Amino acid sequence: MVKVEIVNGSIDFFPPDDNRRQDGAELVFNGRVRATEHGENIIALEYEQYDGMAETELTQLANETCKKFPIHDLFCNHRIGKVSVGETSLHVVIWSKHRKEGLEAMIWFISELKKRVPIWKWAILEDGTRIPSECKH
Amino acid sequence: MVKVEIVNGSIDFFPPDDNRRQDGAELVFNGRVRATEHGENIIALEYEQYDGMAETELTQLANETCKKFPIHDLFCNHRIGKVSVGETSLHVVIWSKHRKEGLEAMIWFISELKKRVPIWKWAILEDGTRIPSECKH
Amino acid sequence: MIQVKVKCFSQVKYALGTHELALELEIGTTTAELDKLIREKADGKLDGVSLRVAVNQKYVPEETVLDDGDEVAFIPPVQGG
Amino acid sequence: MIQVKVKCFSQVKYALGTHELALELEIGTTTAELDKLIREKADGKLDGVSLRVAVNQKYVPEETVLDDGDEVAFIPPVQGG
Repeated sequence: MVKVEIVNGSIDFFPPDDNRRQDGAELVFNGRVRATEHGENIIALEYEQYDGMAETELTQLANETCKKFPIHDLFCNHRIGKVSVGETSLHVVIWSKHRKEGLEAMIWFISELKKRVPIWKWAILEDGTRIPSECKH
Repeated sequence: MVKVEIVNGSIDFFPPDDNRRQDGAELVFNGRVRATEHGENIIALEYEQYDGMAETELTQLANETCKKFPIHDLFCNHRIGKVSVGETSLHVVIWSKHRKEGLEAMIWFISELKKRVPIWKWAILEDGTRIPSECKH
Repeated sequence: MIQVKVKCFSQVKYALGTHELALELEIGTTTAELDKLIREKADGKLDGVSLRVAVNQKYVPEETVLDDGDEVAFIPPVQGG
Repeated sequence: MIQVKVKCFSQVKYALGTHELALELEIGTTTAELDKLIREKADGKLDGVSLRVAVNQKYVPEETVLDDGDEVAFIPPVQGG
């Protein structure tokens, strides 16, 4: 099953779950804002999305990931708007029978997300300046 | 930094942390007990350790992982004793600058753990029988 | 003539100084032609920036003929995550 | 003669029916010889099971000479995680 949400404001993490009977692997990834963006100190990132298309693309990607890898569930929250240094901008949870497919799915999902989901970062510098963050992966 | 613990009883998960400034990736793996072990229905696993050696090997492995991969922290709890279906037997958290090294470190750490840390599983079957679980990875 | 709406994000928004443009184009105009027009408007600020095209919120091939009422976006390298 | 303690886990414990053996061995006995002895005691139940050796809680090469007071374990494939 897939749950995808793009949220403006802080993310509620998907809770652990002790009631699953065939999921031997729970994998959680939290992408967090670092204090440095391309060598410059920042106080926050501001994420901009293409309203509508971002969530559509993200949902489609999550469904593709579940088809490509034998995983049971993929949950993903992506934050939009201002995200302070240290906070989580991307939260992904994958449940699978074994860890191997979960890890492979996680690697592929995030890497594809960074190629096609129309979300961008603006760096908020210490002096308050707001500039588009150049794309370097 | 490395934190390693082998615990008899339920695991306290390492908490999320919004105060890190250079950790862009937080990766969490929970290994959970599945209801089927080599085709047989079980109600729980009972983990047995080589007292002393298991924690020594696990700590050494965690330190090796931090040397081999450019990660910042590796925290690991492994549960011993009876672990019911659905519950977490292995909890690993890795903090790193980027996701790539965190994912690689996670894959290597768990794979090595399953080769050298002297911990074994006994399957507790539905009729209460307790047998050593054969090793198949 | 057709009317199209161009949504601007990130570097495109920054270069053009607006988040949306309403344009009147000749019938048969393609996304490739509109791309060229947008780059001209940006006055060099989008040189070297690769832009993918979305029409009505879906990625489309570079040479797509536009229809009246289309919503077009020139998508600079995305940066989610 | 030397005294050694053999710790038994998992399949070894199951095969021998005990978690610990106290053995008296000749001076110069190696872990490989003790491995053979343990397998004989298991009466076929450890045939085909690969066993690594730990002496005093550290993995050691197969042919290690034992000392008086050593704690030895024949470690069947581990199953943590």
